[in-house]
Amino acid sequence: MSDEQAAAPATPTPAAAPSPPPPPAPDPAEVAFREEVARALGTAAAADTAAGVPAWRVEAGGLLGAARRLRDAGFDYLLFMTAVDHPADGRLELVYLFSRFSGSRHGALLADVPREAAEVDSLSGVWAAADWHERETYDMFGIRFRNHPFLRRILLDEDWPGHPLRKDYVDTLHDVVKRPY
Amino acid sequence: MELTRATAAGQPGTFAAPGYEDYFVNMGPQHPSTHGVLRLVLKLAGETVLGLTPVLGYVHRGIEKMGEAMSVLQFTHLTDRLDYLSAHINNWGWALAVEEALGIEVPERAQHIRVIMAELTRLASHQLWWGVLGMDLGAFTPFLYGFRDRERIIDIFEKTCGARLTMNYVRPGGVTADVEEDFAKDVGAFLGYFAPFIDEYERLLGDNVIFQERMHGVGVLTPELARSLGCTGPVLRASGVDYDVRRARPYGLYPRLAFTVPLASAGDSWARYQVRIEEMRQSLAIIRQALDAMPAGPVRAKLPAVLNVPKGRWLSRVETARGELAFLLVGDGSAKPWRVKVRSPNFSNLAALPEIIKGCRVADVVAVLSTLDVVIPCIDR
Amino acid sequence: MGLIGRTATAVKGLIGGMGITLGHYVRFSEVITQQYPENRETLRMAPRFRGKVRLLRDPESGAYRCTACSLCVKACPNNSLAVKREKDPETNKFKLAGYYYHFERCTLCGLCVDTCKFSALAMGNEFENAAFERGVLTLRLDTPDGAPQPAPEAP
Amino acid sequence: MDNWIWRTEKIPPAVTAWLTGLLGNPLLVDLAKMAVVAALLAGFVSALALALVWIERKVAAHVQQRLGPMRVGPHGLLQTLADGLKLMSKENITPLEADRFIFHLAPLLCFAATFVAMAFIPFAPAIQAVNFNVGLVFVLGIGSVGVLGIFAAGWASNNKWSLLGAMRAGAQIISYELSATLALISVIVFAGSLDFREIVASQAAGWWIWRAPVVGFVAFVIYGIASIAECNRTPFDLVEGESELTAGFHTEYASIRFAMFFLAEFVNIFLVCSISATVFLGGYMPLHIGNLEGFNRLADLIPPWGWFFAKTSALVLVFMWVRWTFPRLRVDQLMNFEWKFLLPLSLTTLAVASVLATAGWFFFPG
Repeated sequence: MSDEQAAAPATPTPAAAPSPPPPPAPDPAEVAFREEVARALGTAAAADTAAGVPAWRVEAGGLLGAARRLRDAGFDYLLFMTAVDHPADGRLELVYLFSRFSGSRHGALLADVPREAAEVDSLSGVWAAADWHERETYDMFGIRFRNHPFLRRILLDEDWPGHPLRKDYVDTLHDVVKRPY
Repeated sequence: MELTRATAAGQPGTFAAPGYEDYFVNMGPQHPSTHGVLRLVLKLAGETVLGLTPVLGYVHRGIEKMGEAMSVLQFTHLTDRLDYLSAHINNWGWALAVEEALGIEVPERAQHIRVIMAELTRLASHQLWWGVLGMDLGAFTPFLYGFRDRERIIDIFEKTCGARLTMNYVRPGGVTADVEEDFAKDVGAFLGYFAPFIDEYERLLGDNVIFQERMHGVGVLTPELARSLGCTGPVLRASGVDYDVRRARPYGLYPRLAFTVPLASAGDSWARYQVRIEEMRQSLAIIRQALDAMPAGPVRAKLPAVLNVPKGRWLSRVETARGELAFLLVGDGSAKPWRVKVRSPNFSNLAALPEIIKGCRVADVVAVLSTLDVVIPCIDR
Repeated sequence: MGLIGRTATAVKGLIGGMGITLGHYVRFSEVITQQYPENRETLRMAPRFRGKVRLLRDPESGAYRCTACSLCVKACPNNSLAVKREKDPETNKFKLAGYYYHFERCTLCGLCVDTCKFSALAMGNEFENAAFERGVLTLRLDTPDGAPQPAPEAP
Repeated sequence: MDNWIWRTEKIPPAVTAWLTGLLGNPLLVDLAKMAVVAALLAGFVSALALALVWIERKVAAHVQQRLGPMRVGPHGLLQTLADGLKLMSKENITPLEADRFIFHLAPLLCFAATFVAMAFIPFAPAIQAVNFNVGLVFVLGIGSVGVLGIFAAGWASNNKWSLLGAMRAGAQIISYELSATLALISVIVFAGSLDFREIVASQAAGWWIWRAPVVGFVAFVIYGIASIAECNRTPFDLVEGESELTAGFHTEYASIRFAMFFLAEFVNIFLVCSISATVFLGGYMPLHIGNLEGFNRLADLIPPWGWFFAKTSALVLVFMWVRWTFPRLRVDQLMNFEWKFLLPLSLTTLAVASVLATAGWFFFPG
């Protein structure tokens, strides 16, 4: 571990963080895609404003319905399903990345669940790919999925303490070297 | 994991006569042909496989957790350790995610180098796949021929990037360093050398009647199951679904390159074999085009000292030799990503194995696993 | 085509395969493997091969180029570098007092050499890095004679 | 076969005379002869096995464009010896719940079967340990004892993979013995006798492979395929399919017991090839072409056991060549190939052969 320097020598202070890229002029195909998904999802979903992947936020309970509507609208390809931990606002954000085998556009279906004892419907009925991805999300975040065919840990041992990808996870087994940034 | 009949088989009910005790055999985690540390719990009735349950996680290193503790530039070297047979393409995928997030423009020459390196990696990966497929079916010689040709590519990588397997060469903003001066000569020599050898591969294994018998009709993957499971890559294209990220969502130089995406429809091991052999020929054509049109110029874009990932969610999708690799990069404005999710192609392809292997023989498990061409570290991350 | 036709093509395929192996068997001088320990002297790695990191000296003054700015320490993903510095009384600037290298943690990714502004670091060509005990792998690189010494006291 | 140079028939009487001179009592002389022959045979076969292992590794190496063993001795000649010593120095492990007696018996069964069968092979006119008038049947019978060894090994090592290997071995070897025996019989029908010497004598006018019009060659090919299956070699090596059963029936064996299985396999190859050479290619008969006296005289210069080894090693090389080219069959394909293709073919060959033999429609009926 590098020792704590008293005062950093006169290295140039890092340049100001690059200003976020100017929002690209919305090309028609992108807009058309967003409308198509919005129409498919109906009123239950609200478009998310974050930069990057076009995303729609849904109630945790409405996930199964939204997934079925997407599936019928032709989105037959679930890239993956995972969760993002936001301990500050006390929520776990489920992210379902859907796309089409025929088209090139992808979108994200978001749902917020409480950080403790979260329980959501399993989408393995809609997309079989969700089966293993949900097992991994359970393994890493501790979110349970109702009527999932075989909900077990997929990567870690059955008796592994805790769920590693949560931000507040403390690894008791290995002395994880905390980086001195 | 306490192995009960339910947990192992995953499917309730037994096939054989009443009072017949299910016969479980562990193929792995230490087994000559599981391509890494993968344990398959086979439920057998004699030689016939009734059920198969993969047990994963033996090579889990927590790459996604490490991604949250490292800067964007440092995580690149971890992506080589995902699918160790397509290091360049993994690096490229991560570089695309970061470039999209930070809005970095990559110089033209770097785009050319990236395509050539990616296609060379795909070739090297398919050569290794072909050799190991031969060995899994009992013929040892193809393994040596596959590695003999792969060594030529690895030498090119060693000369250019300095490493043989963990390249860490393609970086956000371009590539680490310009190629060697005799890079064009070496790659040109390789293209000329390897073209006839694909035919030799065909003659040695493809035309062999024993090989054909072992491949035809074994492990049939229907297009519906493949779509639903999210299988991608040669496994999906062998079942007739025409989906290749290089065509569906072009990136880098691919829009300007002329190449066809090989397709088959049977969905069995023979179709997967044919698709990959044809892909090797296509890769040769792509490298030739990219090499001839390579311009001079810088190979790295000017990057700020600290790469802060702005707030938001970014996704990059690339086509590795095994399927679609996607990186989800969630930023919160600091130098370290808030969440990194790696979508592994092998994870979904392996999910198809328990369904397509029912009723096959023990020897077919090895054959089908070899044509699915899964790499275990990419599954376990 | 009938049984005869299928058998004929089958035999032709088998003979074709055997032709290839016979072809290689007959040309037994074409050998693709290297006899590793025997060819140790003639074996050369590529100039860019990323082996063990080493400090570079300034050709004129013979001193190490490293100015202990510890940019490389920040750049290393695996915490395998450590720099000790002390204030030089006269010039009142910081001087390198110890450059430690935990080789057992290094993944030879080359990021340190890449970020060093004073080109004071380079990666050697050694690929035989095995050791019998861990102590030998914690090195101090800025030794007078240039050969890395095991340094158990490294931070 | 008045081989005017190599008087091998004189050797046995010379030895007997020398021993009677030494020991006097005829009972002792017979015992001494048996001891000498047994020692010679055991020594020869072990050296042969070591040589075959080395040849196999060199053939594999050059087929795969590498050098093969090069370190122990010039061109790795002593490599197999080194392996043997290494195996002997290894610990002799017996798995915990293994069926101890059968576990120890299995390698002996395999090894003894091939060694006993080697006693009947005619290397030269008089150089043959034992000569039965039903030599061929006896050798085939002893050959099938090897299956018991494999079965016992698979069952006794208390390992699921070994059991799978043993089940496959049982099914495979028993089925392929059928077409092997039928192929041999379709030539015995021509030769008229089961004694190896008579078989070779009957080929004085010409080898059975071409002398019996088409039947000879077809029988030769069938016997070749069936004998590859009998030695459990690719494309039929399901018994110890490395990529499936890790090492099949001899997974749990270590040190000297593993060496026994290993050597038994190679001696088995030599045994099967020598039977094929004796029955189809005229054993120790030099190659005579009609009335080309000059050529025949030249051919006689090579000793009979020279001819025997030339033919047998040619066949062994073909075995090895096949092994390093073909992938492995699946169990059900193996069975289908034998029962639905090879057996009908060998039955028709036998029928045609017997018709040809009785009607005398073959070259030089004499």
